Order: sequence, then structure tokens, then C-alpha cells
Amino acid sequence: MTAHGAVAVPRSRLDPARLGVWLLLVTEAMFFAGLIAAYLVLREGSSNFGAPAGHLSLRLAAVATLMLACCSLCISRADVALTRKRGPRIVASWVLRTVLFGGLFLCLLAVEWRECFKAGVTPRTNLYWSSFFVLTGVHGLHVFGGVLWAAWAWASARRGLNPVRTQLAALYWHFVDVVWLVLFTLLYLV
Amino acid sequence: MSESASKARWFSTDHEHIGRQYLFTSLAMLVLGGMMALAIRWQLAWPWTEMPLIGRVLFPKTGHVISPDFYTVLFTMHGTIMIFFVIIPLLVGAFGNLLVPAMIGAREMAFPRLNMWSYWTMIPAIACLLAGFFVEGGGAASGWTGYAPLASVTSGAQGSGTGQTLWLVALLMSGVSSLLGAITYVTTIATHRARGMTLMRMPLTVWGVFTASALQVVALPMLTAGGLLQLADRLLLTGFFTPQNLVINGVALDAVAATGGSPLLWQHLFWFYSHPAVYVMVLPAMGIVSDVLSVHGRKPVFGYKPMVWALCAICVLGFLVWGHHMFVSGMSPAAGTAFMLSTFVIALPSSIKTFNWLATLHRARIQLTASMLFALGFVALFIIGGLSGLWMAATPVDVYINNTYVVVAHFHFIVFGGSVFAVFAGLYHWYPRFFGRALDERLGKLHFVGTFVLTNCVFLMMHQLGLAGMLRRTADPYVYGMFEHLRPVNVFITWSAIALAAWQLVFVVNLLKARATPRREHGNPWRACSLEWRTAASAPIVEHGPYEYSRPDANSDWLPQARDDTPERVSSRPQS
Amino acid sequence: MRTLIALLFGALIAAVLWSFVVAPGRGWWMPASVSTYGGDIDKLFNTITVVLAVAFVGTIGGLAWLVWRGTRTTTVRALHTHGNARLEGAWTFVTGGLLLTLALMQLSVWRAIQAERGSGGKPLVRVLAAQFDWRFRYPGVDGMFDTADDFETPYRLVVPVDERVVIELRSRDVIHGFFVPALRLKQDVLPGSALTAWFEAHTPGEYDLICTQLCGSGHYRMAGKVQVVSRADFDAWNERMQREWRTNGQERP
Amino acid sequence: MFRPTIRERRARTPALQRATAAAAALCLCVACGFEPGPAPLEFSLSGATQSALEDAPAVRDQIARELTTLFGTPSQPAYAPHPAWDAAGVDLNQPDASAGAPYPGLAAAAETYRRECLHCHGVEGGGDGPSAFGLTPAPRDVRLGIFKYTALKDQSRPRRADILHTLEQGIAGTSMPNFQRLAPAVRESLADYVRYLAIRGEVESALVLTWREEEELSPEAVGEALTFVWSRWAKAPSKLVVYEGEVPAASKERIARGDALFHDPLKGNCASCHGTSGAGDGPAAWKIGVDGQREPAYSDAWGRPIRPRDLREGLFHGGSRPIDIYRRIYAGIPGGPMPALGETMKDGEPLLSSEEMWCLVHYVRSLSLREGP
Repeated sequence: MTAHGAVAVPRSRLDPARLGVWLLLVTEAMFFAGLIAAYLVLREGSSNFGAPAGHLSLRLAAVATLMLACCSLCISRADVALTRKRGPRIVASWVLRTVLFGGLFLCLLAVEWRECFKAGVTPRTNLYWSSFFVLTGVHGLHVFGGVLWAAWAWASARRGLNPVRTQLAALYWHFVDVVWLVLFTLLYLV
Repeated sequence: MSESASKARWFSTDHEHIGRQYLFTSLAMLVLGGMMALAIRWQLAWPWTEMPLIGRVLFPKTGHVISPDFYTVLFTMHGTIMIFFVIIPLLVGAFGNLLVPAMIGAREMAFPRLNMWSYWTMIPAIACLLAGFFVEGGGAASGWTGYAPLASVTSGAQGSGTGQTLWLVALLMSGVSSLLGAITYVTTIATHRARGMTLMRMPLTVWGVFTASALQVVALPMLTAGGLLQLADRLLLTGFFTPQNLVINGVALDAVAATGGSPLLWQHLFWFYSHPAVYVMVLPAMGIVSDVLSVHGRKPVFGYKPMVWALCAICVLGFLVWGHHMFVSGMSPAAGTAFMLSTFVIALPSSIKTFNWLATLHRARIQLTASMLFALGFVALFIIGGLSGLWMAATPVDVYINNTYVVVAHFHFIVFGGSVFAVFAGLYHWYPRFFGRALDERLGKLHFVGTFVLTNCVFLMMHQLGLAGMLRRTADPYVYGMFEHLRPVNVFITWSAIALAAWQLVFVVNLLKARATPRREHGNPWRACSLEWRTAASAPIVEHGPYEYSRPDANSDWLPQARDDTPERVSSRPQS
Repeated sequence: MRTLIALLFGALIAAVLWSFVVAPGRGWWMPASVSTYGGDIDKLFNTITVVLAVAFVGTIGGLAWLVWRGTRTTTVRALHTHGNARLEGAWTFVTGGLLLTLALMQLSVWRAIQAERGSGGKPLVRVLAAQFDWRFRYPGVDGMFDTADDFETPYRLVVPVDERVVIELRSRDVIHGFFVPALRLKQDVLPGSALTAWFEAHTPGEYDLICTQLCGSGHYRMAGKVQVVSRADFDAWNERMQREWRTNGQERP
Repeated sequence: MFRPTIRERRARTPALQRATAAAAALCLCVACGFEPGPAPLEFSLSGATQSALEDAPAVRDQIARELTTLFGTPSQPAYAPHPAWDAAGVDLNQPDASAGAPYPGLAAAAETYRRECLHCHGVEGGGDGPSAFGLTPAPRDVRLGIFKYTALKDQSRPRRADILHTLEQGIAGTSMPNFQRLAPAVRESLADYVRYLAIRGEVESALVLTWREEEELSPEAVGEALTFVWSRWAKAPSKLVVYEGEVPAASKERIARGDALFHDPLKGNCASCHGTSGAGDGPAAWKIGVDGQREPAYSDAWGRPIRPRDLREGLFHGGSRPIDIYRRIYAGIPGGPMPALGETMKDGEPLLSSEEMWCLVHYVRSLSLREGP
């Protein structure tokens, strides 16, 4: 029924893909806002919230935070390289580094979880740990998604194709990074 | 047909195809949800009697009498199906896909594949939901609101086991489906408009879908977050919504879960989306009705800009009123006051819309087509539903009204009298555009008259039931002596509901009759200005707003919104 | 067709008005209020209802009239107008003012109803809700809860007339709804917290207590009674219940 | 010149109106004379009977026939007159109503049962109605004739008053609600119907047993089974646990003494099952199952695992009045592992005196109260 022939010419300067990713980030932001709000409400309001009780490794988390910061940094380097019209190899190498740092972050998260389980801490221990596992788990899934996205971007960046893909991945990574900073502050520091 | 071709038919990325898939899936679910409604009505009129059809199959041991827990499952499923798998997919999924690109002059959606997945995520969601009927303990049984801890704890009710988990998964998947669709719509409308199609030249249907989608993008993730936490409560035995020291159905929860959570937290997360969801169910309907009133009234929509601003105002204010579902929940009284004020404020844009519809009809040249009749029916019933909302907005009055049949009457006037009437108005109006076949006008009018009368027969007296105090979600109101005298009213409502359902056969006959006629190009049968009726192959250049009817300076009583681009300019423009 | 439409809308107005006019006489209406603030709530309800009735008749009547007029065969061409800013402004202003007035009217009653929330007023009775029963725990002679002389009774909440009664609502399992239509009192019973509510009944009698929040498959039958009696009767009943708890009970052979 | 392309076709208004009116009239006519009801019910044999007589379908049919002769059907429930009734001066088909109101009778009670009880307790009272799934504790299967919460000793069958007490109070802490919204006479008839179902169920299993032993079912044997079952019910009124006078006050001393008795393995020994804190976690009541999980060590007469009550909840299934708890301690809980301490003898002496049992009552109650031990 496209015979009516309205030729689609994106008239506006908004790039659909970029707008789409921004909308995705809005939903993701609201999603994490919901989870974090629930965490805060329970932490302030519950008489039985519990506490990390020494099972958290701040050092591990700090390294993980550093990993994510590196992810953000690398992918933005890739972005800059693209705008400066650098060669595909330079761009691809920055993207690849993002993938690696993201993978490292996930490994650190896995280590953290394993230490917790070893110490007998599970989501059932108390509400703090319930929130901890749900929040870090959901965030970890997002990092995993980011790794896949970056890997996908790498595959095309290597051949110098599809620069938009890398730019959008960068956008997403910054978001994931910011969310982690909030989570890190709330779960580990405050 | 070759295999790949048939695969392409199933998994088509063509938005019109997806729109039709949405349309027929939701109509099928409408039939299912409607049957459930009839079973519910049967029980309310003649509780503990032989339930037709399903009683014999499901309850051989009770003399074919439905059991109270199956009744609970029925109204839970009825609500869930009607909201998440009928009204929202019909208005946003079906009409959105079929109309939005055509109305803004886009050849396709911004993300055709995402759009396809939006539909194909809904199918497993439906499968999950219905699978609940076949698992041990039966389907979800905690109402469509899934209040914790009844829903979040596996021992809460018979259906609180696997059935409830499946329900939750279905809800989450339908949320993902809606989100994919919403992102597609917002992006398409923002970036794929034809030349000259400024925002203030978009038909109100597009505005309706746009605002509804924007609401979904922002609000739905809250429900997803809540749903995820509830899923964790059920599967990981966390206790986000489970307070301490509860013993539910013989299970002391402190021993099995990390308790200490808050049941009100779920209500906040749930209503943060599910109140805006009500607007998702009505904003596109308002748009459709505005369009139909204008076309068949041969008159521009009165106050187009205020109409748009009213839609946007509802969209924004929609986020501030969720707490009015919780006036008696134990929320703080100050919050109650704040939510009451915001709720009174949100009544304003809706009334402005109503006044504008009336003003649109002022000195119009009204064609009483089936579509127009349903649109007029929408306005009338929406007025009733909207007005009764004021009772609920007023906190002291809501203390009495809350969870009674007044609420049931109120939202059925909005959702059935409103949204469903708008769907019918839209179908009669755009059927030639969608399917190349026209629906029979006489049958359509017959369909309207019966539906309008019977809708009022069904839902009007529910106000009185509720005022008498009759509670919602009851399998047998006559447990209370004070409701015994309401039996005749309930019987009348049930008969009306049966008649209303039967009357929809007129529509089915109409569909079948249309199917039997050969496809043909209908052109622009209603002589509507907006772009979706264009037949020219060239690109449109939009020059007017969508409602240029009866212009004194024009020869005909309508002026198409766009003129055709010249072939030279088409070829000279770079293709994207 | 236009006649039919006019008839339909006319019938709708008639039906709505009829159903609301005959309703009180047939008991399709709120039962008579027996609590002190019930009258205030009813007054607010009636005010809103009058506003609604005027708005309803005005808009539907207007709609019917406009359709009647718009379908005249003599109309050659519709009026071409895109709106009227002054008119829009006027009805926005008027409706907004009306809505705001209605909203402000609610505030004092709402404050009064919610006055006891969290104020620590001493409850007369503790309402214990559980799937699918109401139980009422009275403090006994010492007036203190959770002491050995507390006594408990299912189904029937007995309270004295003409006295401000504070109740404390607790749930053992899921959310229940404490609703006494005649008292115009409804409050969800939230597990995990003790909410308080209050009422002052001014007419002795027996009134239905309804669970209004879905609490499982037995929700529909979670019924109770509120029995309002004179102070003397209340004391006598209190004494009788306490005696029963101190003795063999009323044993029927 | 302006002409609309779609002319509004003149609908045949009168025809439409006539059709609508006719439809409405038809609906009204149908609606007025319409009164649906439930389909008739039938008793079926219990699962235990069915599996016991799997290889003897003829006996199965015979037992079903005998039961119908003796008890009728759910639509026409009636006892076949029994010779023992004359001696006892009762007629179960004409039970006297102490409430004074017109007594509804068994057939009407069956209707009430069907509306109020059947969804959980099933047609035969087997606790297997469609809504029984997932309820903890499961609805009572009355066909064994065992009722847990009575005021009687010696594991007796209940009196009507005991069943009525449960109907009036419900069983706190379970899904069994109270039925005070039914008129007293209706409740009495309901209690009679519950007894009817119980006796019917007991006779059913007695007949199976008789056939097992004698390999045939003579009319005499059937009569004997009925007599045997009935005799147990007839004894009930004499078994009431009565405590004359006022309940001793819940003093600190009594509570302290109760505490000691509760934990003394040679006296109350309650802690062995109910746990030292009364949380129901005593070592005797639990075992480690095959999967390494803790599971209840005891089962009740229905074969369901049974866990000791968490006394700190303050919810007592048989009633929370002091006298109710006293009776629970005195007479135990039929069908379960809770012993009857009031009837336990040691060296020819009662294990616990009445005073000691009251101390236990006050201690148990204090576990859920503010001024606990």
C-alpha cells in the first residue's frame, strides 16, 4: 500500500537513528530511575533494610568504575577520531579497547558476585543485598549489551563503514557509565 | 506461495501490514476479553448457577458452577487483556501503523524492523498470559493491578504460583512491545514528515498517537522496573514489596524471603505508568474522533491549537496524578491533597477538548455516516465518563466511591464508551483506505444504534450499584444483605451485556460482507483533506493544515492538505 | 436518521436523569449516613453531582441540538472557522475556576477525615484483617493492648454511639479494605503498618462492613458487621465478653 | 456547484426503531421468566475407596448403591432410619433446633453447603473442591470423622456445638472464615450437614474395611458398620472438657511456672516440638529430608506433613480464649501429634495438674503479648 507514493525525505535535521537512541536512553533512564527510587524509598523507609556488612569490596568496585570510565573514554576517543576523519584502524582500535574494558568490568562484577555467594550472601539475605544484586545485575546486563553493541560497531568500523553505529554506541556507553556512577555512589559509598 | 513469500507475509516490515496484524490480533483478543466479561456478568446476576459453556467443561464436580478463584482469574484476565492486548494495541498499534505514516506523508516508519518486533513481542506476551490458564493453580488472580503482597508472594492465592509469574512476564513483554512501537512512532513523527508538514499541520490523530507514544516512552519503564522487582520477589525470593512479619496462607514469609519491603511502593510504581496508560488509551481516540467529526461535519476542527495543547497538557499532567488511585491506600494525607488538586487540574484539558468538539459541530454540515455516529457516541459517552471522574477526584467523596462499581462504570464509559467507540468510528471511516473495501453504511448505523443504547444499558446503572456500595471484584455481592435489592439491576445489566455482545455480530456481518466484495480503489470517499487519502504517486508538499473544509474562497468544500510535487523536483532531490 | 439521533440523545439524558432521580427511593444510592462526617461527605457529593448534572445536560443537550441543526438539509456549506481565541480563553477560565473551587471545597473535610492518621490517638479497638476474616481485638479492663486481658472476637465490631472511635487497622497477610458504607469510612488495611482511622456514629444499629481490596479468592465473602450501641450496652457487652474469656465460656451441651 | 460525493442514504428509521423495540421486548420477555440454577450434584466414592477397590468394580458399585440407600444424594440428603436412634431418642433427620427459628433441614443445608463450603471442601466434604488448591493448611477432609478443634477429650467425634463453634469463629490463621453472617438456624443446619457428610464418609470406609475382612457385604454387615460409626458420634456429649469457676489470673508467677513446665522434658515437654522460644522449631518436630532440607517429622491423619504452631503469632486455630488453649493442652489435637496432656498419667498420677495446665496456658498466651516471659 505504499503506492500512494509519499516519498520519505527526512526533512528535519534530526537523524532518526540518533533520535531513536536518545529515546531509548530516556526509557532506560526512567527504568533505572524506577529501580533507584525503589532502592532509596526502601533504604529510607524500611525498618529491616540491612547493610552490606563488610562483604563489599570497595577496591574491586573502584577498579570496576575505572574500567567503565575507560570504556567511556575509549569510545569517545573513537568518536573524536571519526570527526577528525582518522583512518578506520585507529577508530576500530579505540572501539576494540571499549569492548575489552567492558569485558573486564563484567569479569570484575562476576568476581564480586562470586565472593558474595561464597560469603553466603544472596539476594535473600536482606533488602540491601536484594537491591544490590538486582541493580548490579540489571546494570551488568546493560554493560553486556554495550559490549555487544561496541563489538558490532567494531566489526563495521574496522572496514571503515557505518560511523553512525560507533557514535551511537558512544552515546549508549556514556549513559551506562553515568548510571554506574550513580549506582556505585548509592550502593558502595553512601 | 513460496516459503519466503509467506515468511515475508508473517514477518513483514511494512507498517500497513503490521497495522493489519495488530488490528486483527486485538480484535480477536477483544472477543476473548468480551466473553470473559460475559462470564463475569453471569456470575454477578446469577451467582453460583450453572455457567454456560465453560461451567460444564471446567467444573464438572460443582454442578457446573464457577469457583470463586476462577472468577478472580476471569476478571484479572479480562482487565489485563482489554487494557494491554486490546485497547492499547488497537489504538496505538493498529491505527498508529495504518495512519501515522500515511498522514504525515512518510513512505515508511523510521525503524521498520523495530516496528515489526513490536508486534512480534506482543504475540508471546499473549501466549504467556493465556498459558496461565493451563498451569497448576490456574491463571493470575490478583486483579490487573497485581497489588503486592497478594501478587508478589507465591502463596497469596491459588493463581499466585506459575500463573502469576506468567502474567508478570506477559506484562513485561507487552511493555517492551509498546516501548518499541512508541520509539518508532515518536521518531517517525519527528523526522519523517513530508515537506511542509509542520507540527501544527499534523492531523489530531497523529498528535494523539504522538502524545500517547511520548507518554509510553517516559512512563512505561517505571512499570517495567516495578515488574522486574516483583519478578525478583517471586523468583529470587526478595522482599521489595513484602513487609516483615507476614504469614500468608500458612507461609511465614520472614523465613523464606528478605522481607521488610513496602506494598505501597508497588502501587506507586504501578500507577506511575498505569495511570498514564489510561491516557494512552484515550489520547489517540480523541485524535481519531476530532478527525472524524471534522471530515463528516465538513468543518475545520474548532481551536486546533488549543486541541493540540490540551493533548500535550494531558500528556504532561498525566504524570502528576497517579496517586489519585491511592487515596485510601494509606498514603500520606498531604500527598492525597496534592494528587487531588492535580487531578482536578487534569480535568481541564479534557473539558476544553469536549467544548472544542461541540464548537466544531456548531454550524457544521453534518453527514450522519456510521463513522460520524460512533464519533458522536464517543463524545456523549466520554462526557459521562469524564464527569463521573470528578467524584473520584474529590478525596472525601472518593473515600466512599473507591473500589466500588462507580469506578467500574467510570472507566468503562471512558474505555468502552470512549476508546472502543473511537475504534469503530475509525474503522468505518478508514476501512476503505485500509482494505480497499467499504463497510456497509446501513449495517454500520444499525450497529451504532444498538451498541449505543446497550452500552448505556450496561454501564449506566453501574453508577447506582456503586453508590449503593457494591464492591468491585466480588464473586457474589449478595453475601451482603445490603446488596440483595440490587439483584434486579444486576440481572438487567447482564442481559444488556449479553445483548451488547450479540449486537456486535452486526459488525462481524459487515466485515464479512465487505470481505465478499471485490477490492477496488475507493479514492477519497469522504473527501477528506488529510494526506492518507492521497492517491498520487508523487511526493506531497503540504500547504495547509489538515482541516480545510468549507472554505468560502474555494470551489469545493474541501482543500487537500498537500499538492503534488512535480516530477522534476522529485528526480532532482537526493534520495535518502 | 437525525430524528433517531435526537431521540437517542434525548433518551440518554432522560435515562441518566431518571436513574439518578429514582435511585435514592429504590435504595440504589448511598445508605443513610450515620457518622458525623458522613453528612459533610454527602454534602460535597451532592454539590459535585449538581454541577455534573448541569454540565451533563448542557453538553449532551448542546450536542443533540448541534447535530439536529447541523443535519438540516438547507445547510449548504458549513461555517469555516478555525477557532476563537477569546471563546477558548473564556471557557478555559470559567471551567478552570469551577474545578478549582470544587477542589478547594474538599480540603477541610479531607483534613478532618484524615485527622487521626499518625496522631497516636488511643485506639478503642484493633482491627485485625486476614484472609478471609475480620477480627477485632479489644484491650480489656486495663485499656492496654497486648496484655493478658485482651479479648478478641470475629465478625462483629461493637462500638459506642456518639463517641469518637479510633480504630487501628492491621493486616496479617495481604492488603484488605475496611469499608463501612453507612459510616462513609473506607481505609485500606496495609500489612506491615498499623494505620488508624476514626468515626463517630450517631445512630445505634448494625451496619455492614465490607472488604474492598482484592485479597484472594475468598475476598467476596470477607464480611463483617459494625454494631453501634449505647454506652451502657457497650460496657455491658464488654463485661460479658471479658467474663467469657475468664471462664469456661458459654458452653452449650 | 458543490455536491457531496457520498450522499447520506436515508436510513429506514421506522424499521430500525421497530427492530430495536422488538429486540428489547424479546429480551425483556426472556429475562422475566429466566432463572438459572446449578446442575444437580452426585456423591462419588473417595479416592481411597476407588483405589482400594480397583479390582472389584462390582463391590464398588455395591458400596455406592448402599451409600445412596443409607444417605441419599446431595439434592435429597437424608439418613435411612437407624434402630439405634430410637434407643438414643434421636432422629437425625429431624434434629431439634435450639435457635428457635424454623430449622431449614438437611436438603436446605445442602444448598447452603453448596454455596458456602463446596468450593473448598468438595461435594463429599473431602477437602478437594476446586478452590482447595494451594491452601495451607488444606481444607478439612471430614470423611475421616476426625475434627481437630473440639472442646472434647478422648479424640471424640465432635458435638454439633463444636462444629458450630468453628462455623462461628472460623479458624484463625487459616483460610476458614467465620459464618456469622448466616442466620443461627442456618448455621445449625450446616453443622448437621457437615456431620452428615462425615458419617457418610466414615460409613464408606467402614464398608470397604468390612468387605476386606469378610469378602462380601451382607445387609447385616452394613448395619453393623453404621451402628459402629454412629456409636462413636453418640458418645460425644459426655466428653466435654469443663473447667468450673474462674480462670486463674495470669500472674507473673504462673507465667514463670508455665515457662518452666513448657521446657521441662518430664512435664509439659512442649519445647521439644514448639521450640525453646515457641517458634515451632523444636528438634522433635523436624527432620532432615532426602534433599537435605528441613521438613516436618510428623504427619497428620490425612497424611499431610504437620508443623508445630508458632506460638508467638498469637493465632490459635481452635480459638484464642484461655479455655480454648486449656482444652488444647488437656485433650490434644485429634489426628495430629499434639498429645493430650490432661489425660496423660505418670506413676498412676496425672502428669499435669489443672493448675499446671493453666500456667502453661498463660505462658503460651504471654508469648504473643507485650508483658511476655
